[in-house]
Amino acid sequence: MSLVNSSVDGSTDVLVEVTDLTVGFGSLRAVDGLSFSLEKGAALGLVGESGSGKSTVASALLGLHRGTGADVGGSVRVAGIDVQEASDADLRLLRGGKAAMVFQDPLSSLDPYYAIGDQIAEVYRVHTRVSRRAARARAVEVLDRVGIPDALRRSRSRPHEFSGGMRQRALIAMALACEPDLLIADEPTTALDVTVQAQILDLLHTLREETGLGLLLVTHDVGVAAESVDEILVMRHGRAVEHGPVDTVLGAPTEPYTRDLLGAVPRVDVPRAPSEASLTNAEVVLEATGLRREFGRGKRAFAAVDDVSLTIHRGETLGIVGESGSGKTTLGRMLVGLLKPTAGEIKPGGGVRPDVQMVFQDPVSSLNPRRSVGESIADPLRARGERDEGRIRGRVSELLERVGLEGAHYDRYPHEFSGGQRQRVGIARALAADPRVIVCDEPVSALDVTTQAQVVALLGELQRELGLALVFVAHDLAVVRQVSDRVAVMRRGRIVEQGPADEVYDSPQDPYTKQLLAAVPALDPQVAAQRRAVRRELATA
Amino acid sequence: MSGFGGFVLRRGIGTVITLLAISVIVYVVFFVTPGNVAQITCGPRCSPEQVHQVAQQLRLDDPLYLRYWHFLQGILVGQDYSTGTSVEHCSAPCLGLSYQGDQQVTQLILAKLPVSLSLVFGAMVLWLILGVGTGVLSAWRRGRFTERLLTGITLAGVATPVFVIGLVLMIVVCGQLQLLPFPQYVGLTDDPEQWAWNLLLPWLSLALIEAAAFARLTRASMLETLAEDHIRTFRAYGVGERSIIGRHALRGAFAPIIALNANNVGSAVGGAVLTETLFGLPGIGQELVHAVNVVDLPVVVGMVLVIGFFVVIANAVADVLYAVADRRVVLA
Amino acid sequence: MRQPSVIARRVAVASVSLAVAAGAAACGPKDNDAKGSGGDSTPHKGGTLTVLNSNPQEDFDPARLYTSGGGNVPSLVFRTLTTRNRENGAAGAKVVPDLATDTGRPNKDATVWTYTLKKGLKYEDGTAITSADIKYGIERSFAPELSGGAPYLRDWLVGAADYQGPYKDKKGLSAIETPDSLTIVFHLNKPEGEFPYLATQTQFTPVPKAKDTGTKYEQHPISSGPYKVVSNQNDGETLVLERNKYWSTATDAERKAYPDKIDVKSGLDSSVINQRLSSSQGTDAAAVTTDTNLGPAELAKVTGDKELAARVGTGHFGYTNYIAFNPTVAPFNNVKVRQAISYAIDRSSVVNAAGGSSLAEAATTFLPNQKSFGYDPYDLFPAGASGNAAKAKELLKEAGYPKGITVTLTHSNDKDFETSPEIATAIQDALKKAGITVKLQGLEINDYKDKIHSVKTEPGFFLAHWGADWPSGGPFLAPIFDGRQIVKDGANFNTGLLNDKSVNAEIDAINKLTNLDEAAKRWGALDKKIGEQALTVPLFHPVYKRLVGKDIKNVVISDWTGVLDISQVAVK
Amino acid sequence: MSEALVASQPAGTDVSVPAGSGARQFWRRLRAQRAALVAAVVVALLVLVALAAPLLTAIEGQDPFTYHPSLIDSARGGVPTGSLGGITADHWLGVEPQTGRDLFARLAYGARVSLGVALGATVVQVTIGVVIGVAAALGSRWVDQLLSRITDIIVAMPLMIMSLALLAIVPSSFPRPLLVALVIGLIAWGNIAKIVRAQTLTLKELDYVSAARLSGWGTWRIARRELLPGLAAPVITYAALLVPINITTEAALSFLGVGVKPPTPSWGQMLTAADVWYQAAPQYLLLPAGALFVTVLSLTVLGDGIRTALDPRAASRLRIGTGRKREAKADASAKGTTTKSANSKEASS
Repeated sequence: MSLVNSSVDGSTDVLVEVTDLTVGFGSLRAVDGLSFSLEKGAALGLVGESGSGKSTVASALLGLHRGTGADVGGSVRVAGIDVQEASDADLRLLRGGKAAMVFQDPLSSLDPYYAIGDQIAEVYRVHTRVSRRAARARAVEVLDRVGIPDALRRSRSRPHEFSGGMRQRALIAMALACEPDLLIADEPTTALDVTVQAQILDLLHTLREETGLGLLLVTHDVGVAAESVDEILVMRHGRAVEHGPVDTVLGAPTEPYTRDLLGAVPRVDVPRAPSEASLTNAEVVLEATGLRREFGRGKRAFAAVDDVSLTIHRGETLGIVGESGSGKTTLGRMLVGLLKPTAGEIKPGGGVRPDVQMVFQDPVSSLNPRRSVGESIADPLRARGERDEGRIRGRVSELLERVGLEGAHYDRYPHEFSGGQRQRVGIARALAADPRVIVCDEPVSALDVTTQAQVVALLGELQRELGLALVFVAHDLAVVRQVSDRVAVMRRGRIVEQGPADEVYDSPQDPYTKQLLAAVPALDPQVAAQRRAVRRELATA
Repeated sequence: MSGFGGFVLRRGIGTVITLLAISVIVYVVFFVTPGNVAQITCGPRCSPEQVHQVAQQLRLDDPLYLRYWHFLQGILVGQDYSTGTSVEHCSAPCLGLSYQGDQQVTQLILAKLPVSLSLVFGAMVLWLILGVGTGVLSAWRRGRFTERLLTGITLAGVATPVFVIGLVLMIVVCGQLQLLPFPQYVGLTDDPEQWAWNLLLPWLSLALIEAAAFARLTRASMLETLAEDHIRTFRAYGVGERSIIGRHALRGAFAPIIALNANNVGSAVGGAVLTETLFGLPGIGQELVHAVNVVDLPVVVGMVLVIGFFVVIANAVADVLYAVADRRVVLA
Repeated sequence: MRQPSVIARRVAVASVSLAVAAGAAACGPKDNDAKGSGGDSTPHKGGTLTVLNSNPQEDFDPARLYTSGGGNVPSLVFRTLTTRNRENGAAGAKVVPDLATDTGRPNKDATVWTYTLKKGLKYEDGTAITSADIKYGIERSFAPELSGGAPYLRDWLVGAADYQGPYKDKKGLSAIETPDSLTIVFHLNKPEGEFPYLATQTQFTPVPKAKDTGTKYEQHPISSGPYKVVSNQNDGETLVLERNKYWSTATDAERKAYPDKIDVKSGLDSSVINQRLSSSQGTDAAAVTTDTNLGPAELAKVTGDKELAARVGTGHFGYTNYIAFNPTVAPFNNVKVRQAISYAIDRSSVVNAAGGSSLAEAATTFLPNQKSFGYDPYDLFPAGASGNAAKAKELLKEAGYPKGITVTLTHSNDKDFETSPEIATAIQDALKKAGITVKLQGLEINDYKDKIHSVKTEPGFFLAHWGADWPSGGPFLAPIFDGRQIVKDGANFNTGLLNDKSVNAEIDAINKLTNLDEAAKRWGALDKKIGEQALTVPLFHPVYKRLVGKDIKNVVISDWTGVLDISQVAVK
Repeated sequence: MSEALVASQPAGTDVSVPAGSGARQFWRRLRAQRAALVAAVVVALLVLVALAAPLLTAIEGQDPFTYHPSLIDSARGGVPTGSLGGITADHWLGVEPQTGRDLFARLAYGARVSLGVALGATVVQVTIGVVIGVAAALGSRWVDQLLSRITDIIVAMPLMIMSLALLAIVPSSFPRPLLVALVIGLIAWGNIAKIVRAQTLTLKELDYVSAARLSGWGTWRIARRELLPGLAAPVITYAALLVPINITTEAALSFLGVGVKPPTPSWGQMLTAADVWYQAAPQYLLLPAGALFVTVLSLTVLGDGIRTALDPRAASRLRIGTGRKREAKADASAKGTTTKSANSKEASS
């Protein structure tokens, strides 16, 4: 205790001092003996996969575990306040006043019912005795500061009237309102499109440059951390695995886990070994021409997919990449037949029934929680008229084993599996129908990078073995490059660029493709700085 | 604004279809209901000849479709009727004449409606205060004794029929404690103070029954909101618990409360039969039950249509309010 | 008449199957206990009387009202040729002159009745009342638009059967003559010694033709009585009556009319009415009810409270609740079965179900237990208080049912404690001892009435009741037992389908009598004679107990109505 | 009472994708809630009392139909003569005024009718509601329009009035408790249909339903295997609310004179007869009122418990009402999202 006190008295520039922090929820230890410190104006990245305890640390800095029944040990000092010992009132002063937090999902992190300006003003008034009117003025000021155009008018809008990036800017504005010393950003860009993510990261960068904010960035994305921080702390199972300057940790990792983590991160700039299929110009298995799909009626009608034509060959992977709202999921659903096109047609190559199956994004919602996984996988078999239980079980076990699970898992329920395993179950179910084409709709975006790599590897393996054609729909450019022979870039329902993966990635023709590629965070801080410069150019151009 | 115009138009058409369907159902159902209408109207000791005369007078011998057509005609163009000494006109929309009292149904409704509306809207204020208040308290004190007590009390309201609650309240409050007069409807325009004073007990009885649903809904919505991410945001910014509960959590409960409230208000206009009966309030529900008992078809149809109208309108209003409360919703 | 709404449920309202607005006969001695609790019991003029009722006065047209003796509230507005004597007890069962100078002058065989109006009679607007107005009032009651009254005029007046009222038939009824403005003569198609009783009904009230507004007349009927209608809201739900300054005690010996104003508030729940009367707060202190009796629960409470008990008025109306048999339906075609049931009946449990011994008196006669009906206390099938099971079994054995029988009792589902499920279950329980298994068939009230009053659908064994149109055996026995009153294609009340020549002849003979005391004796004897056929099992006669507000004075309860006479009540 | 039954609850529109599944998890989570357990025990006891009514009354030595005129004071309206409403060793809860029938026996037999009618009506409501709701959600636009309109009509019809009319139409030979259950069930299914429709609309957008369609199954099979289990949580929760509402509806119908007929006892009928006796014989009123209260309370608590056990995400939250749907997935366009919210709204009104 006395030690810590002296360090504050000693007017050192320590902003955050965490000593031997443990946080337990019942029998689970989310954080286990973590120590680190952060100086004023510095930036630290907490990097780890899900369950590593990184977000718990962020909450602990603001004492958010108080009153929740969590078991917190060790000490946490932020801006001179002992978070463990502080009174409720002092804690409220800390929260938002000295250290402000930016959350992952900007939509759900704002109250949907109040205007954004009012929400910022409310927070401001908690920490500063000012009139309502002055608080509103301050809200407009910070909104303007984070680059929201026409801030006065927009401050009266509610969160749903903002785009995702705007919302995140608004949250950052809220954080800035009380001029805190520390900004804690918990996965601030995870829910955003890659171009928007780049803008937000740039904003954070600028703010740090201009105000000298300390930054604690919590992220699962090594690339995001590389772009934004000076130091990195890699976490796993609640403990620190490796801690050091960003160059060192990313450039020359000493711990095997860090190496694995980095190895699993897909790189946008590394070409993929081309598959045989793409070389041999195999037969066409699916052909779509002039696809169009509208939603809504009357004035509210809009086309999610507009005049899209594709061909898919046996054994190849077609990557479809685009940001949210680009229509890529709609396109995927039309390809498998879950949605009927408003116009255009889809026909199987060579007149054979296409047998298109799908692997879904969300491993939680894609399996019926009330049925055993075996039953779900057996569905296509039964639907085709197979009645022999023994044969069904045999085939399902075979499929389970094929995707890296155990045949005995037949009777288990989805919740007994991890995310990656569920995705494997989803793949097995798709395979059960003996498809020629599988449309994978963001199959790995909900998974941790290491799991992601394994699932991607599995898909590749299956493709080679079974001669499957894959349509790989994703927003992550790096993953798409990793798996695709050919790539189509979608924007606002249209394909803006289509071609062999290497061509599209290495010499993009369409300005939108260029913009996308420039937005991808780089692992190398130097490259990141270069990209930032390119983005500025593109933005001003 | 064209969106709102379209909404009104669509709802308008929907309302008309619903009401027409309801009137047909009522006609058919009451056509097969036992009870010799002419005999009831004429009196038990009327001779067969007299009964026949009355039946002719009331067009009871016409086939059902003709009677229904006559009813529709009345709505569209009105209808003439004889008082014996003169011919009167019941102007469109005319819902016909009561078999029993020769009163115009429209006038009967106009006479009864203020009572029902007074009862329902007054009770609504009370049940919102009681229900939402209780809900907020129990969301705040969740898991503690206060919450259990409040839950128990509101559920007692649900579990006890109004004819028990109302009677006991009346005997205790008006009879023994003499705090309030025995309820007797006084028109709002005649004497607003007496109006409120007399209706207080009926309001309370009705409100006690409805409050529980609102308490549960409020509590549930608030707890749901409290578990949402944006509450965490405001906690992380040092916003106090009072403001979190009162400003953010409660705000999240508005929309569902509005929906439930509209639903209840709409159906209580005709549904508060027992409250009206017990307290002797001459409202729609009481009149309707009476009309059913004497198979007074025009009155039954008219009243049921009015009630249906209120339910439909209440829901439309709820949709609009809901869209105002939650701007993310579009009217459809 | 109107059916009391289902809602006015808890207490049996004094609605005779027929008479709505008036009640019944009196209890014995003049009850001092019914007097106001204040020291000065002399009634004075002035003040406002409040009437708290459960059923609205939906009909306020004299043509449509079905009353016994002119009704209670209606008789404040409508004077008739004759009226009931406003006195306590048996004296109150007498008919006395009202507008007329006497109770009517019959010709020799009582087929022509002549009345002379008093002089100086005026309506509320000061115009004179003429005999032509009385004739017009009666003619109106024949209009289908204004149906609802008692059937006697149509049955008795010469050539009235097909008459459709003055709106359709401008010629009018030739059976009524008005030789001058004060004289009115009625020509009947058969002798009717009880015509003076009929002349108490509201159809005999004068209606000025110029003021007739047809079906709208009830909103403002022209008063001939001590009060006029100032306001009538919601079809009789709230009525305000104020003094008619053209009425005078000089021409009206019957109505006292003490209060200046009368407020009638109805549509109230019966338990609320009784609670309000017992609390007697504010204007309720000067309140009475003309349609709500004390129920058993309220009686239990009131009897424990001296102050309240002193404010209870007790009366008897000529009324009988009974079981009816249809002798064309097996096994009730066997008189022994009917007798067996008569012996088996446990009247004490039926009385309990009807509210206990204070609210119902066990009945062994069809005629009510009052002198004016010619009451003869016979008990042809003595069942004692709780039934004679042995005798019943014996009779059943004789009838060929040694192992007992199973029968279906039809009743209504109304909560009136008369033909209602409570009474039916009590009978079910009571007959069990005699080996008679009763199945219950409860019908909705309209269905029930349709069924029991149609010769085509009449069940074999059902609950029924009958009330007096006036306190005499005639209207009590004739509709139920006169073979010529069997209606084949309409509402039939001769449920026993009795068409016995000797009975018919005796009815005709009694009707010729104009000496009503003599007639009463013969009605009593006839009742006993019919009783031998066991077509009905009399169950009980109701007793009416009603509370009055604490400031009410001069409570008069006649044997005619059985309830307090509102025209006699004072609040000061 | 009518007020209670018209008090419809708006639709719950959140989609639960319960993490857990299988009966075992359900029981484990249900057992974890003490209040729900106690409520379950109480409900079980009530059902047991109802089922064992003949046995229990035989132990007491009474039946619900026999009159005991000696135990009441006829001159005082038939009030029970003994103390505490005539409680004796023979009559555990006293006797009924006016008849002297045994109150314990009537209460026990009344439980049969009240619970039976309420459960029967609930089964009818749930069956119709689920069929109509699912058909509307899965059918074509026209089917949906038609069924939704019918639902609107049902909701807009005054329940009491239609009950009065329907109960009068059916011949009296039809078993009355069954009839009352049927009538309540046939008239008051509108809200559950709305809830089910909204829930199904959201469920059918879930990936696992799409996956089942890709497997080649038809609509019927998907409805049965994939949708119905997902509807269980909201439907069971709502049904637990409907049961007490239906009990009070039966009481209200008794009050209006069209409920179950004497001598068959039901709590509603007892309440109706007893309310005027509250001053003269309080226990006559308090017994059925207390029984009703305990039933409603325990069913409500149990319903909440079941809900929590079925959907742990809602743990510690009671839900009757509308939940705002979380904004849709990353790829949903802005317009798509608003339309979805509108759907859920539509269903809740």
